[in-house]
Amino acid sequence: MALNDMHTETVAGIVDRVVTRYRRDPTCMVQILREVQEACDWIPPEAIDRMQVLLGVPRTKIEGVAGFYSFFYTQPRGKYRILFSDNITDRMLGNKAMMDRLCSSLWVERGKVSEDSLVSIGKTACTGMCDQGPAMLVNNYAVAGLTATRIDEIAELIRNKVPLAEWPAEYFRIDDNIRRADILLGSDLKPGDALLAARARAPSDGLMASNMRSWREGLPTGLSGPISMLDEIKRSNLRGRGGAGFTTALKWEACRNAPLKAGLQRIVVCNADEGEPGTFKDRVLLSKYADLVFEGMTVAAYAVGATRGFIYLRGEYRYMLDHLNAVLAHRRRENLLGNNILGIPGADFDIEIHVGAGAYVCGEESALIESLEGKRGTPRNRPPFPVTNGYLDQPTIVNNVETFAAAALIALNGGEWYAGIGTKHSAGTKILSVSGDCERPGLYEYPFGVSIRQVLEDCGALDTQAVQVSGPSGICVAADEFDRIIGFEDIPTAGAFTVFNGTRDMFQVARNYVHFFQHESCGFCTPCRVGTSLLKNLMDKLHNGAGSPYDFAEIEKLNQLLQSMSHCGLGHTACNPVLDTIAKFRPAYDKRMMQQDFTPAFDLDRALAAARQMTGRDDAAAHLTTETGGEA
Amino acid sequence: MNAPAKKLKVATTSLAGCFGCHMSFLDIDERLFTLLEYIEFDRSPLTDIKECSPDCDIGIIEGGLCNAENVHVLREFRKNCKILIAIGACAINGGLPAQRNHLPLTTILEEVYHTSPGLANGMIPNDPELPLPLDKVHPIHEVVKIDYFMPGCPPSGDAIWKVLTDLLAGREPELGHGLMHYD
Amino acid sequence: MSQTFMLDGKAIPFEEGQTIIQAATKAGVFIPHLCYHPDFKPHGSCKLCTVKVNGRQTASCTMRAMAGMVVESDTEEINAERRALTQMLFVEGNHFCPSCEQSGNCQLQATAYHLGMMSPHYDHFFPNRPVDASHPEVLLDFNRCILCSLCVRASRDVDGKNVFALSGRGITTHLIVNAKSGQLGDTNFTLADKAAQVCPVGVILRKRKGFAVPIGERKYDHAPISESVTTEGR
Amino acid sequence: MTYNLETAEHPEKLRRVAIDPVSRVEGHGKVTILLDDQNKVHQVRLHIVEFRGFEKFIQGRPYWEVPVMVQRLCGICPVSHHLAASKALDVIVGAKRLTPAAEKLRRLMHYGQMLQSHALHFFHLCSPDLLFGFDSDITKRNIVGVAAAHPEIAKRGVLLRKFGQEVIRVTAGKRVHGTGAVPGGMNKSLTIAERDELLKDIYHIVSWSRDAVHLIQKVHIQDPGLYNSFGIFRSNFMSIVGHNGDLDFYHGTLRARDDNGKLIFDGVDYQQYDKYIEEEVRPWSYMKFPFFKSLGREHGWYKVGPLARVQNCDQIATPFAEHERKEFVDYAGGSPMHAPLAYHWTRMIEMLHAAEVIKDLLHDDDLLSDDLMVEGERKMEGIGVIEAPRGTLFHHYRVDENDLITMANLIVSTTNNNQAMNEAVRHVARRYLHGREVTEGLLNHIEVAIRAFDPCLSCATHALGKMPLAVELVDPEGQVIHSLSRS
Repeated sequence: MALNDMHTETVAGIVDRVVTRYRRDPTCMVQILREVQEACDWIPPEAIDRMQVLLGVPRTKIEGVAGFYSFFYTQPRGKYRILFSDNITDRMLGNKAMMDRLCSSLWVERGKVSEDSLVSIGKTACTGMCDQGPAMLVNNYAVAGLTATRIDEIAELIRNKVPLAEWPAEYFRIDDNIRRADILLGSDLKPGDALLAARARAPSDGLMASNMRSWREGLPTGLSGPISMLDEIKRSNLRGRGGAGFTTALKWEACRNAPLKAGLQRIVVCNADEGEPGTFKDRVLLSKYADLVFEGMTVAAYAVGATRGFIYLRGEYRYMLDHLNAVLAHRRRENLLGNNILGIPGADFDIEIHVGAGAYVCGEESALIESLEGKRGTPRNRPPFPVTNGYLDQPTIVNNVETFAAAALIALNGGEWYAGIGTKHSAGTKILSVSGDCERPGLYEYPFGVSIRQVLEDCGALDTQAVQVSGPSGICVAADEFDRIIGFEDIPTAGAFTVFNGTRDMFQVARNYVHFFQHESCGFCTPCRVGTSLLKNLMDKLHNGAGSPYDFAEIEKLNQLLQSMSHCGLGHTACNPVLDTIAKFRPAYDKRMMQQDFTPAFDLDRALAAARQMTGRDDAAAHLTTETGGEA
Repeated sequence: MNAPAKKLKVATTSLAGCFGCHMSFLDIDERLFTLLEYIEFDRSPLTDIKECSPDCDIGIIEGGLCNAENVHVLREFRKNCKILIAIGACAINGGLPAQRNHLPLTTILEEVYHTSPGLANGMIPNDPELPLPLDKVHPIHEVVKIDYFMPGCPPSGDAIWKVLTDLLAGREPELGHGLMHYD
Repeated sequence: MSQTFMLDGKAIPFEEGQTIIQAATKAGVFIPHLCYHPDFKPHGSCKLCTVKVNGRQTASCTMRAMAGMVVESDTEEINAERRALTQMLFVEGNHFCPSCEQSGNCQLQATAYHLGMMSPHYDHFFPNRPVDASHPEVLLDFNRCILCSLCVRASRDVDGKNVFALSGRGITTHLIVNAKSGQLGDTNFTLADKAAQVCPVGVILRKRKGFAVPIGERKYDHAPISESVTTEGR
Repeated sequence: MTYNLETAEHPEKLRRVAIDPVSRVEGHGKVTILLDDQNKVHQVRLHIVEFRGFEKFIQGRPYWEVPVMVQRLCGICPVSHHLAASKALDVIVGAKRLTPAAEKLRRLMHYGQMLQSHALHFFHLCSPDLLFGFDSDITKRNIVGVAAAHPEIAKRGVLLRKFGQEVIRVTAGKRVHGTGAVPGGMNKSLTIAERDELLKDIYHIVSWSRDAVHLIQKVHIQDPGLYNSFGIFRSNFMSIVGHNGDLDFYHGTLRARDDNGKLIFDGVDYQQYDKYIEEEVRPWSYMKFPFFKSLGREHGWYKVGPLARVQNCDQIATPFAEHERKEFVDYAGGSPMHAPLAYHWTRMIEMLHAAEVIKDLLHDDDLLSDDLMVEGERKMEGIGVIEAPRGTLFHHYRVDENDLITMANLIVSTTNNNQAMNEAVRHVARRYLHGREVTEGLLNHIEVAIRAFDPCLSCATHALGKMPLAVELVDPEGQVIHSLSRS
């Protein structure tokens, strides 16, 4: 019996179980929906009925949230829900052939549910397996390194309705591919050491102060443990690793100094919503160095006086959830989490994991916080900023996985040590997620200041035409710029490093990224919601050979508008790939501009097809030429 | 405006429109006679010239594109007119006929020619004398480049007068409050 | 004593905590807007009210006024971008003004007039959005929804009903109704609700009253929307 | 009445000549003529080539939108559709009887339209043919040419139309596609200023209308050979007549006569129209062919419009127009006049009547009253009929309990004249083209015949086309592509 035609009672039973586990807390909406779907294969109306009652929220709120995240289904999607990663790297590795193969062997149309409502096959944004694509998600569990054989095996398993749990384990094996390790990927930190080091930096009265007395009572800098920890972070010149590069110490201090209303607490959030296509270093940090990351979070909590922590884990990394929970459990047993951590009075801190559900925009910190609160992931209006009014209006720091890992090492070895690594403006190391046209894709950790050329050499990239650094929202670097360096003073990055050799069409790269942004736009603000769709249509028009200088001008106008009017970074950067490729690979566009004069975006003759078919006519008058020519 | 050496040639047509914009054109009333000192009509429902002369200065197009013939006429105008003006809601966003756009054409034809009540004999019209319908009704700017737009359903005679006199005087046409209307 | 900031070269007084648009409106200066409404918490989604503050674009409905800030609003550059946003809203939905009963009272239309929008410019999306006529007193015509969420806020914050919400994402974002059937007729919505009064376009309509007001006496027939500030300001 | 020349026996051998588009008429139509090598005419058809699909997409829309939406089928007589729909919806909202103010305001609006539409048709569209001759210089054969040759006539035409348009504007808020009428009444009355503005000009309008009648009367009488026979055919005719048989454009009961003027039916409540009128489908035009059930397809077809109305009523309630009606009836000599060109004469008589009615209404203070709306017991179905400038217009709607339209059917004026126009066109073709070298001037004769009926092809193309098309398919070379037979 397929779960998706279970009786209401059973559905209600599932909902009861899940909702109770989450303390009937509506802020856990995303988690509740995820678990209900994992049990029911979709989110049936009866489930929403039940949640409405148990959570005491209007069904519009539940439906609004369910409708926002692309991994939630309010329509049956089959018992096996397959999503092929559609990053440009997956394309280059032939994901389309794989998808077509699976579709045809399972007799299912892409994007639709099979007639026996057993399986649905679709596409999704980059799943963070770029170094081992093509990849897919089966019921949100990652399967990488797809081959024709593997596809056929999977088709067989599905046909025989073999439960996912019984699929061969190696299907789900994900490689770390660490190619160059430095302080982070080379670290062998013993859990707790960083905290002990932090503690050792201060006399005990200060330790007490960190959480037992509010900061407003004031403590002279340098006296207390937390403050000396903050000082170390300051000395380290650590800057955020999520891409924006905000100075970590400033953020932490602002949060620590934020007035705290009675009954509220400070919050530490680890942003593991690694959604930028081409990035996958957080995946490895969490699967291999979870303790390092958690320890960094705990250090941060200690420094800012936070008592509650979250990891926002992107839905694509759902497969890591059990492992991460196990690590957390172990740290609790070791008193590295919980109350009076390591016996430090008042050092209370624990971490929960929230799993996302397919929404790139939730990588934006205020959208992430909305999602943590169980809402649609739309970026907030700012000010106020999260450091003063974040999670449930409490002072909140949101930092990248890599930032926390670095913080742990800073706690251990001190700020001076860290500041000594890298360049003057960019302290420390940066982990690059290298993928695309190279022999050795994977993780490369370098001290800041490494040149593009160096990285290309190390990863075995030949005849490189361009590198997309930091993903679609980053910058596209052409061959004549390969001596530029990775660093906040030149090319800042969240870590994506996608290599394109001379055979690649940079127009198609940009088009793929534009499709990505159109799919991920949250729809909140007009310019991004409509503009990304218009941009997509224009890129497709060029692709279809109907492009003329007119459309080119239109693209540039849209880019301008998106940058100036959009609500958040997604809209601001949505046109970067187009602007860059236009500036640096103009011929790729000129090639597409097949029309001299304005040409319709749609095929006029095809617009008559329905009427032709209905009338059985095929005479000359039953056709329309695309006057100015151009392939369809 | 002072009378020009050579009168401007103006062609007008109604594609998938109701002729309301042409009626509104006539609503410039007596000013029509003044206008005739500056322009002469070429192809237009008001004359018996059935094809655009190649040297038209201004083409005024009412109505959107709902069938193949509309597309041919629109292209004829674009080819023969220096300036093309879209007049009225239908030319600008499809107007009333475009309200069929959310329905698939096949469904409409099926309903009308096979399942609709009071039909003696069900068959889909297929005479070559009849232009085939497009699957959607399109505003004309989606198919050819349009130089100016006169919104309104129809734009008032005063609005049309304003735009035409602006053009004749070499000004960028502008409609202020009271003249600017989408209904 | 209240402080001031400069708006298009004019000194605008403001009180602590006022947003730019609030202060401007109070001072009788019109800034185009659709999702902003003086009675509700700013939303900042339509972006029509975008202004340049010290050279950087930002939504004037969410930006707090600060002493000495230099704000540009009524410039050709900004108005051109606002016009483009309006055109986007027109092609995104199905806005057939000629047969729309809100024509003449529609804030989107009036704003487009104000910005001199002669055509929607972009290719139309022509989405398929059926109407909801299930409620005895109210018709919902989603064809005209611009996702300003005023009805959402009114129903939630004033009526305490949560009749409306936004669902979907990106270009598929759409208004939903608080009933399992998805039908307004199955909700506790009434004509007296604040949410029934705030729609700036023609989505939430009182049934059987369309076209009761003659052309010439409709909200924006007498004066352009830019003159509405004087009333809103109070 | 024969279908002679409707369908050629051997189209494959024939040459095709097309008049496309038919100009100086309102809407999209074309005529195709098939000739043999001696230029003998074998087939003539007036095709309606456009469709809109109104009946389909109006389904699912709220009923109160209909009067405003449906008028956009036609920019020349929007008021007819606006009011016919409103009358149908009056029934649905249970407004059995409108307030006097509402009824009179609608009447004013409608007669204003009758005035502007008739003026437009006569002066702007047809006067070139009548004043210059059917095959006169094509470059002069238009309103511009008239303005040059007869500035005073042209100017009056423009001002007459202007006045009618102004009457519409003050009642509907707008000259073209306004909103005045709503189910159950009107949304505005006249201000004193609006009324007085119109009163200033009405007396000129009446006298100019009289002059117009006399102008066409003179033209007609001067050349009886042409005007009494051009495109002539005999047929039944139908219209609404007001109480005690008055000529009435806004409301009344259906009356039909045969070609000798004998009553076929009379006093018929139009809510019953479908019991009396049926529509035939023919394969080669989008436009249906209505006929009286009682007489059948062969003999039941009829004509509508001015020529029908003026000869169908017992009298006209306004003195000048009644006087002109008598003149016309006397000229016809007791039996009904069937000559298509007589449409022009009767059309001007109607214009005069419209002007007189407007004059009387403007002196009625009910126009200033704010008592404009009534409603009663809600119905699910309603039919509205009105005499549009071109003839009888039927609107038929069904509405569900949620107030959404579920069915719409329209029989527009021009459709009623479909067979009549084809008859006239064929007669002209036989008489003037047969065996002669086809020239532009000769082809204009065909158009002159069509124009006489003032066809509103735009109205006529509101439907997706309720009929299948050409049985025999002839390509431009005259080759038969294939043929279908009626099932």
